[in-house]
Formats: sequence, structure tokens, C-alpha cells
Amino acid sequence: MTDWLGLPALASAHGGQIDSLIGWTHVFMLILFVGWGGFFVYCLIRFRRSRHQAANYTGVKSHASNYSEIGVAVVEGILLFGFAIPIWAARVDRMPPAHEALVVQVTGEQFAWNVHYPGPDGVFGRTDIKLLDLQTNPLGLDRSDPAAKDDVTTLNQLYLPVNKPVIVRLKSKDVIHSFGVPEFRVKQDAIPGLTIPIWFVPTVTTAEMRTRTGKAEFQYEIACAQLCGLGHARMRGFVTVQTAEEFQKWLDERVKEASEPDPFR
Amino acid sequence: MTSDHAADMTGDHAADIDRHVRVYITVFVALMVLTIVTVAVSYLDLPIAMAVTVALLVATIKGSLVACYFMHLISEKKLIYAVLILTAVFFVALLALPAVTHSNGYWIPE
Amino acid sequence: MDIPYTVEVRRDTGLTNGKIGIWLFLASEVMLFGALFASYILIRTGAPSWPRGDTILNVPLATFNTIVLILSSVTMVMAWASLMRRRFGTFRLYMGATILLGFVFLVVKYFEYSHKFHDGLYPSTNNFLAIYFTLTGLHMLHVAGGMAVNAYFWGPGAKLWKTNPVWFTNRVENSGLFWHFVDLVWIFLFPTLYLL
Amino acid sequence: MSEPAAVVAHKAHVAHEAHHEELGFWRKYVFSVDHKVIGIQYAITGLLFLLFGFSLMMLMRWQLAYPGAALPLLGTLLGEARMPGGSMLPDFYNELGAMHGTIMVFLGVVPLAVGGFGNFVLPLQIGAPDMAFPRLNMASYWFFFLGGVTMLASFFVPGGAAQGGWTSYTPLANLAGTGQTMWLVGMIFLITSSLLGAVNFITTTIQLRAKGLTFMRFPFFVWAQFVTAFLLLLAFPPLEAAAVLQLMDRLAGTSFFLPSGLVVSGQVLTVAGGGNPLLWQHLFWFLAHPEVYVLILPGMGIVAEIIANNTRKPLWGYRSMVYSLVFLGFMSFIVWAHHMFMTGMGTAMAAFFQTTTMIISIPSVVILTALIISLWGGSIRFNTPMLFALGFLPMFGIGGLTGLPLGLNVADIPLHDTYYVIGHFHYVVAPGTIFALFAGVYYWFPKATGRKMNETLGKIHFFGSLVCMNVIFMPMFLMGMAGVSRRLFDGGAAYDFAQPVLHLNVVSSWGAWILAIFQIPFIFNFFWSIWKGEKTDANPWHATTIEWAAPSPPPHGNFLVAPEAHRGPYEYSVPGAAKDFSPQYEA
Ligand code: HEA
Ligand code: HEA
Ligand code: CUA
Ligand SMILES: [Cu+2]
Repeated sequence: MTDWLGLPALASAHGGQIDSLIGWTHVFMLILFVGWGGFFVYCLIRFRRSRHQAANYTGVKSHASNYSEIGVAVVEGILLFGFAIPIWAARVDRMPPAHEALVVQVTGEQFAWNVHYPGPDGVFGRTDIKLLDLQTNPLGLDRSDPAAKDDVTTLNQLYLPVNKPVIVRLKSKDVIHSFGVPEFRVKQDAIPGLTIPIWFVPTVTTAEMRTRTGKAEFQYEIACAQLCGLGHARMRGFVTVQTAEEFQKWLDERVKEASEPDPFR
Repeated sequence: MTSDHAADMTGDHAADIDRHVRVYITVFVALMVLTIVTVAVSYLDLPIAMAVTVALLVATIKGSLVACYFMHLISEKKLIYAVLILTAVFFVALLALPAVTHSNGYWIPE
Repeated sequence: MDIPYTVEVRRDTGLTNGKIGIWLFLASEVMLFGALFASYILIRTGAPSWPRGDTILNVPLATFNTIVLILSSVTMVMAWASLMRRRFGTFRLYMGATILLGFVFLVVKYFEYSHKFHDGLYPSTNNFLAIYFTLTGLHMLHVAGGMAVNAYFWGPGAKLWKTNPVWFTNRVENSGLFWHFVDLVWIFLFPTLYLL
Repeated sequence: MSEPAAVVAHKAHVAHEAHHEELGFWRKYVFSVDHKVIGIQYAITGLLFLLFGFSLMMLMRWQLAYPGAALPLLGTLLGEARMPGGSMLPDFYNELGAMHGTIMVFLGVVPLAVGGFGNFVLPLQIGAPDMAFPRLNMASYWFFFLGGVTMLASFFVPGGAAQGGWTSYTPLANLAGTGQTMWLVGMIFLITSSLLGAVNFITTTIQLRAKGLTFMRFPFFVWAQFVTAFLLLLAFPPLEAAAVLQLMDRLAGTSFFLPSGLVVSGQVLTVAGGGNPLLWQHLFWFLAHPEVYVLILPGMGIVAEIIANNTRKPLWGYRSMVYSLVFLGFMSFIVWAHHMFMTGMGTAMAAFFQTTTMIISIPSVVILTALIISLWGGSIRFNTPMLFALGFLPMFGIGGLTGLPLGLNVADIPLHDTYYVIGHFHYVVAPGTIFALFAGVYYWFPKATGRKMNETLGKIHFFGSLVCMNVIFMPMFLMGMAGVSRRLFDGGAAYDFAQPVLHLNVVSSWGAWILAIFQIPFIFNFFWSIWKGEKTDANPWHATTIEWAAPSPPPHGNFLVAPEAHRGPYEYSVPGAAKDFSPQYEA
């Protein structure tokens, strides 16, 4: 119903509402534009000098315009209180409890996305900027902390299970970035000094999206939407949505790697 | 009224200038007293909320005294009032700004 | 060609151009300091801990300065009143006093600042000092500006008294309005920075 | 007829000018205190800055259309530091972007719309001899000039000009180089200039109105300037404060905008911390939203004047337009956070700012509707000013309407910081405001020079620009919908999801370059007409407002006989009147 808008293929549970709101708003805009535009053009043709020598001092007498303006106000009111505000409330106030969702921390930096899974214990290990090292430990994760032992970190690769609520806790190390995934209809600034949680439910696996779009190498992309310096255009991450099993398998392997004693550490 | 003075400085105005001057002196005394009060109160080490209210209250009184008498707002023209009321409204909007930022975000500050 | 209502008031508004002009300017100043106060509140309420002003700053000195500035406001308004009474001599005295008091304020502030720097306390030390130096610094600029204007009316500008006393009186009143505003700002700065 | 009277007046005036004030070249044309000269200085400087800002954008459009490709000849001229081998570096792209925005808004449109038209037309329209504070007026121009020079100079400091966008978001701006400091200093100059101007405009409008010119007899343009002046007066100081704070952060090492624990490229930032990046955004948008109405209101004023004049009938619903205008100005102070929907605001705050944003759209609808209805029953003359004024209406319509989805923050989620936003506001400022300003130039040119601009060239300029503007900006909505972020130095080439719409970048770019070609007739027309244009009398358009009572060009002091207002501003085609216009200034 909203294909005509040219939005990217939809792949999240809440996205439908957003699309239809955008859709209806644009229908409303089109009606206004065509309505007003039609009247406008008609006036230009009918009242051009050559055809209408003497202007009419009073012009329009009817109050139709007042009604149309009230109409505009009413429609805007409906879009606002009927849709926009409630949907936003759902985004913000009805965040699922952590135990029902996959919680993952995504930290933006110039110019990459650091992904951090708490691992089986569901607890994020301590991080400390003193331990931070661009190559080996970009998050400054303190491996000596028991909670950190099973933590998994990746760079620019966000793996998610399909049809399960995901809570992404957004952070930033340096400047403001913005975490946007067009197909999920999510976008949120990552602001240094704050941790901002957002949630959504991916509904289409990467594999399925590949068959749907017919693009063999299709990938969900994380696009940084906030100017963050010269690498802004290249601050690109990837989301891989898998079935619950595939995802569990992937996570277990990473956990194993992480907890294995590493001679270099 | 002040600008009317300015407009025509006839003898009989001199009289109410004297009245003005007396007012200025009283206001000056009041300001002094209030200054002492704020400082004194600050040494009482009241709980912060209390201290803030008292300090700002006193400051506001002092401020209004200056504005009303030294700046003659007490007897100013409608137009000036209009401008200042408008400003006051936006000033409030501006002060609401911090509240906006802290009170209503869904972030977890560190 | 000269502009109407620079000297005489316009009937329907009852005001001269200068009077409206200065008040509009003050309105914008209110928004300027308002924004800075808002920033102060935001930073402070966001901070885990905040020092009480008197633990870092010198309250007695500031109290003295407050008194100085209030005094200068009185002398300022007296200067205007003397013009209203057509006593140019006393105007010179009061105006001179106003400028002098302004100068005293700056000197005291200079000592406060240099003492802080001497103790290694800079704007960069913490946000309390940052906001303190920013607000008082900006206020000092205003004091200096006011002094400059007053000095002008005390000295060269005073020529106008001979040719157009009414206009001169209006201009002194307007520069007075600015001076009182600067005083007014300090009346709020003093408790917020030093006492809370 | 007023012409003879005016001409006589003019002669007489010149005569008496001769013996009482003889100003030298500098006092007369450079450091002039005459509002008309200052207005023209503002206008020319503004137009030049518009052209410059446009040129910056044409460079960017090359990079957007052909990312990484070497720009023939010009590219190499710009030097290795900016465009090695002629292909653009991302930092240079960011410089151009930030400066394009800053220059267009603060050095182009505002100086032309407010400084130029406001200064030149407003005192004439209210029958004043000059501004209330002529010296202040001159000061305000020179502050603006200083600001402009500072901004231009910033291109040549090490590290180049500001790169943080015209919004200069912190902490990015804190970390940027010297150019950012220059930007802040430049802004402080520009703000000072605007504040002085605003004080002057408001005082002038209130105090120097001609006898009988009540507020409800004001031309709509005067109302627009009046409201605009209040926006400038009360919204600019917070940005000034913000600029001071950022300067402190940059120069005195404070951290108003820097939270604790920042790590920049692996290095822990050694600052006190404890600041708040959102503080900057609040202070910036507290100005910048009112600012966008500063960009549009004078334009609306100009369009209203021209529509009334060329429909030869009164504006329909003048009163409701005025009330809407005032309401619009007031509301514009409490919608600012709709630019910050994605910073993580809770339900209550989001609801508040969405609601105010929807409310503020209504007065715009009312004004636009009134303007369109005013066409009904008119006897419409399609001269160049009118064409641009008419073009403004649907273009602003598109821009304004696309503001609505942005104002609903749920809908804003996919659209925020994409090219949809770029499309939205360019429709209001480029084919919107810029068209209105062009209309104004063509309309008041005879008043300023005593000569008309050429109609044929004008029509070429209009139709060419109209087409190109849409070719440039319409594709941006599609790119935005597809999710392409703004401020990408490669126009989105790095992203797979952007591939289907990338070709639109090429379309936009060619649109922009061809638009430039269609500006040539205008520039030529402008200068040619100053000397060679068709001579005109005091009131070539048979208009009713008071500026046309003064001779063209008006002498120093404008009117010899102080004009009086005897009726409303737009008494055209009054039933039973001798001619089809009854000027305000004729008894
Ligand atoms: C002149 C400038 C101008 C104007 C007038 C507007 C007008 C409006 N703007 Fe716009 N806006 C900007 C300039 C402007 N804007 C800029 C510069 C930005 C980006 C800043 C940045 O991030 O860099 C921006 C960004 C912006 C955002 C933030 C988007 C984001 O970053 O995610 C929002 C969100 O609410 C918004 C909303 C609106 C609304 C609701 C209006 C309303 O006032 C619009 C009301 C008007 C109408 C509803 C049209 C009515 C007309 C008709 C119906 C008649 C049609 C006529 C015919 C067909 C003949 N604008
Ligand atoms: C008033 C504001 C204004 C105006 C008029 C314009 C006009 C134009 N803008 Fe701009 N633009 C902005 C304000 C404006 N812009 C802002 C604020 C941004 C955001 C910056 C940021 O990201 O921070 C932006 C960003 C922006 C981008 C996005 C860049 C990015 O996100 O990476 C693009 C892309 O195409 C663009 C293009 C254009 C084009 C093609 C025009 C054209 O319409 C240009 C039209 C200009 C003219 C037609 C000039 C007319 C003048 C003359 C002909 C002079 C005659 C001279 C004499 C007679 C002496 N602009
Ligand atoms: Cu990160 Cu843009
Ligand atoms: Cu806005």
C-alpha cells in the first residue's frame, strides 16, 4: 500500500505503522497541493488581464476557505493524536523487559560501530577507557572482570535473531553519530555521555531478503545519519538477521573464542 | 512620565524631581539591607532548596526595585511594558530549556 | 535632514526613539543572559556534585562589589536627576562618581581573577569555574561598555547640554537605563555564583 | 496623479540639497547613513554572497554526481590540499557544505531580505525620512561586512573553514580546527549586526509612521519586516550565548559541551568534562527555528505586495493574514526541538513539540490560502515580478507541505537527516524565498534606479529558474525516502540501498549547473538596466503604497512634503474611483 513512497523494503515489526503514517500524510499533502494548485491555476487562466479587464474589488465572498483551513487543522490533529503520538509512546515507553529481548550495546566512534554482546550471563562486562586500545580492545573491555569473560565484541557486524525483540543500547565514544537502519525504520542519535536504548523486532532474515529482492549479496546496512567528520560517508555497518538457531550457533562460537585463553592477551 | 519631564522641564517639575530623589534614597537603603540579608542567610547553611528559594526571592525583590524605581518602570509607557512582557514570555521558555533536557529523555545518563 | 522624535516624544506612543531603542536592546540582553543562566542551570543540575560558591570564591569582596555597583546605580540616577533640575555641575559630580565606582568594581574583579589564577584555578579547571568566569567576564565587558558611554557623556558628549539640554538629558537617561541593567544582572549573578 | 508633484518636489529638493549638504564620495556611497544607500549596499553584498554560496554548491554537486572523479581544470586550481589531482577530499566537501549553509542563510538571504529590502523599502513605505538611528544602521552594515570577511577568510586558515555543518553540532565542532573559531567569531559579528538592525527596524516602524498610517493600514511587507525584527531581536541572543560558550570551550579549555570520558581516535580527551552536547543543540535551534521564519516572512511580504499590485485588487483577508503572521512569529519560539526528535526525547516532550509544530503550520496555510484567493476576481498582469511572486506560491507549498511529515516525529524517524529534509527546506528557501527576493528586485528596481529591468530577459530568467529548481530538488525527496543520508561527501555511493537512486544525483547536479546559466540573463539585466534600462516615473506599476509617492530614485530625506496615509494599503479598483488604483498617500 505504501510502495509508491519508494521507502526501502520493510523488515521490522513496528515499521508498518510508520510507513502507513508517512503514506497517509503524503496522501493528505497531495490532496492539499492538488486542491490549492487547481484553484490557483484556474484563477491564473480565468482572471488573466486579456480575458478579465477590470478587477473586482471584493473578490471571493464565500467562507469556503475557512472550512478548508479548519479541515486541514482537523486532519493534522488526527494524524498527530491518532497516530504519531501513540506510536512514539509505544517506541519509547513500552520497551520490552530485558529478559524477553536480546540486549546489545552499540558504541559509535569515528568511524565505526562497536558491537558488544553480554554473552550467556546477560551481564555486560566492565569497560574502562584506560584499557582502551584501537586495535585489540576498542571498547576498553576489562577481561579480568568475571562478567566480561563471556562478552562478545565485533566491529561493524551486528548479528540478530529474527522475530525476537532487540534492545540496542546506543553509546558514542567521541562525537554524535546516528544509528540508522533504513529497512528497520529505526534511527537514533548516539550521543557521547548518554546511553540511549532503542528497540525493534526484525521480521525478515537476511537470507529471505536476498531471495525477495533477488540480490544475492543483499545486506542490511547501518548508515550513520549524523555528520561526524570526514569519514561520515564511510561509517557503514552491517546487520545480519538469522533464524534463532543460526544466531545461537554463531553466538556460542564467538563466546568460545572470547573465553579461550588467548596467548596474546 | 520621565520622558515627559525631558520633553519640558518647567519649574513645577523640579518639585516632583525632589520627590524622586527621596525615593531613590529609600530604595538605595532597601537594597543595602537586602544585600546584607542574602549574605547573612548564606551563612546559615540552609538546605540547598531552601537557600535557592530565599536567594532568588531576595534577588528578585532587589531586581524589581532597581527596575521599577531607578529604571522608572513603575511609571512607563504601555509600549515598553508590551515589549518587556513579550520578552518575559520567551525568557521563561528559555529557562524551561534545562528542564526539557533533563526531565524528559529516554536515555540512561552515566 | 533630521529624524523626528529624537528629542520630543511622539504623541501616540509618548516616547522618544532613543527610549524605545534602548529598551529593545535591553530586551535582547535579557535573552542573552537568560540563555547563559539556562546553560548554568542545565550544567549544574546535570552534574553529580557542585561546589558551593563560597567554598571557592571570596564572598566579602563580592559583597563589597555588590554595594559598589548599587551605589553607582544611585549616583547614575542622581546624575540624571541633577540634569532634570538643570544643575550641570552636580551632574558632572555624580556622573564622575558613577564612572569611578564602575572602575572600583573592575579593579576588585581584577584582584579576584588574578588571585584565582594564582591559585591555579582556571576556567578549564571545572565547570563551576567555567561558568563563573564566563558569566562574570561577560558582565565585566558590559560594565566597561557602560563606563565608556558614561565617560563620553561626562566629557565630549556634554557639549550637547549647551545646544540641546532636553536631548542631552534623554541620552543620559538612556545610558542610565543600560547602567542599571548591568547592576540588575549583577544582583542575580552575585547570589547564584557566590552564595549557592 | 502623483508624478508631477513628486517630480517638482524632486527638482526643488535637489536645488536645496545643493546649497546645504554636499557629501563627498566616501560619506555618500561607502560610509553613508542614508537608509537607501545602506539598503543597496546590503542588497548587492547579499546577492554576491548568494552567488558565492551557489558556486560552492556547484562544486559540491560535481562531487555528488561523480564521486571521486577529477573536476576538469577548476579542480586543480583549488590546490592539492583541497582537491588533490582535481578530486575532492571529504574535509573540503564538509567545508563547502557548512559554508554553503552558513553563507546562504546568514550572509545571503537575511542581508538581502532584511538588510536590503527592509532598509530600502520599509522607511519609504511608512513615509519616513530615514531610519530612526541612521548611524546605528551604518554600524549594522559594517558589522555584517566584518562577519562576511571573517567567514571568507576562514577558508584560508590552516585546516580550512568550519566543517561541522551550518549547525556546528558539538562535540564535533569543539574538536574542529581554527576555521571553527573563525566561524564563531564571524557569527558573533553577524548577530551583533542583526540585533542593531532589529532595534532600528522596530523603533522606526513604531515611531516614524506617517500621519494616518495606523498599524492596520500597514502594507503586509511592513508587518512582515516588523515581526521578523522581533524574531531577530529575541532569538539571536541565545545563539550569541552559545557561540560564546563554544569559544570558551575552544579557547579557554572549558567543557560546556564536552561530557566526561571522551575518547577521540584512541586518545582520552584531557578536559574537565561534565558538559552536555544537547545544550548546544537547544541553544542553536532556539535561534535557528525562528531564523527559518526570518528567511520566509520578508519573502511573503514581498509576494503579498506584488500580488495585490498585479491583480489590481485588495489582498483577500488582509486582517487574518496579519493575525496569522503575528501568531506565526510567536509560535516560532516554541517549536525548536522538532529538529532534535532523534536525540532521544521522551513521550511528553515529543508530544509537545509535535503539537506546536502542527499548530504553527496552520497560520502558514492561512496566509498562503489568502494569497491564492486574492487572485480570484483580479485582472492579472503577468510581468516579471508577478511571475516570480506566483512561482513562489506552489514552490513554498511543496516545501511547507513536506514539512508536515517531518513534524510528526514517528514519520521523521526514516526521514530525519536524509535528503528529504534537504528537499523540504530548499523548496521553501530556494524556489521559495529566493524567488520572492528576485520578485522584489524586479519590483523595486525602478524605485531604486529610476529605470525598469528588461522584461524579456526577466521572463527567460523566471521560466529557466523555475524548471531547474524543480529538477534540482524534486529528486531529493525520492533519495530521502530511499534513506540516503545528507552530508555524505560521495552522495551515498558507499551504500547498497542507495544504488537505485544514485543516478538522481546526476540529475540534480545538471539542474544546478543549468540553473547557474539561467542566472546570467539576470546578472546582465541587473547591471545593464542600472544605466540603460527603460526610464520610469515615480510610480511605474501604478501602485498604492507610500514608497511610490517619492521620486525615483528618492533623494536624501526621501519625501520633501511629509506624506500622509488616507486609506488602507491596497485600495485597487475601488468601485467608482477615477483610476484603478487609489494610493494611500492621495487625499
Ligand atoms: C524558510 C524556511 C523554512 C520554513 C518556512 C519551514 C517550514 C516548516 N518546517 Fe522546516 N526546515 C527548514 C526551513 C524551513 N522550514 C530548514 C532550513 C530545515 C533544516 C535545518 C537543518 O537541519 O539543516 C528544516 C527542517 C525541518 C524539520 C526537521 C527535520 C529533521 O531534521 O528531521 C522539521 C520537523 O518538524 C520542519 C518542519 C517544518 C514545518 C512543519 C514547517 C511549516 O511552517 C510549513 C507550513 C506550510 C505549509 C503547510 C504549506 C501550506 C501551503 C499550501 C497548502 C498552499 C499550497 C499552494 C499551492 C499548491 C499553490 N522543518
Ligand atoms: C537560504 C538558504 C539556502 C539556499 C538559498 C540554498 C540554495 C541551494 N542549495 Fe542549499 N543548503 C542550505 C541553505 C540554502 N541552500 C543549508 C542550510 C544547507 C545545509 C548545510 C549543512 O549540511 O550544514 C544546504 C545544503 C545543501 C545541499 C546538501 C549538501 C549535503 O547535505 O551534503 C545541497 C545539495 O544539493 C544544496 C543545494 C543547493 C542548491 C542547488 C541551491 C540553489 O537553489 C542555489 C540557488 C542560488 C541562486 C539562484 C543564486 C542567485 C543569486 C544570483 C544569481 C546573484 C546575482 C548577483 C548579482 C546580481 C550581483 N544545499
Ligand atoms: Cu558517524 Cu556520521
Ligand atoms: Cu524548524
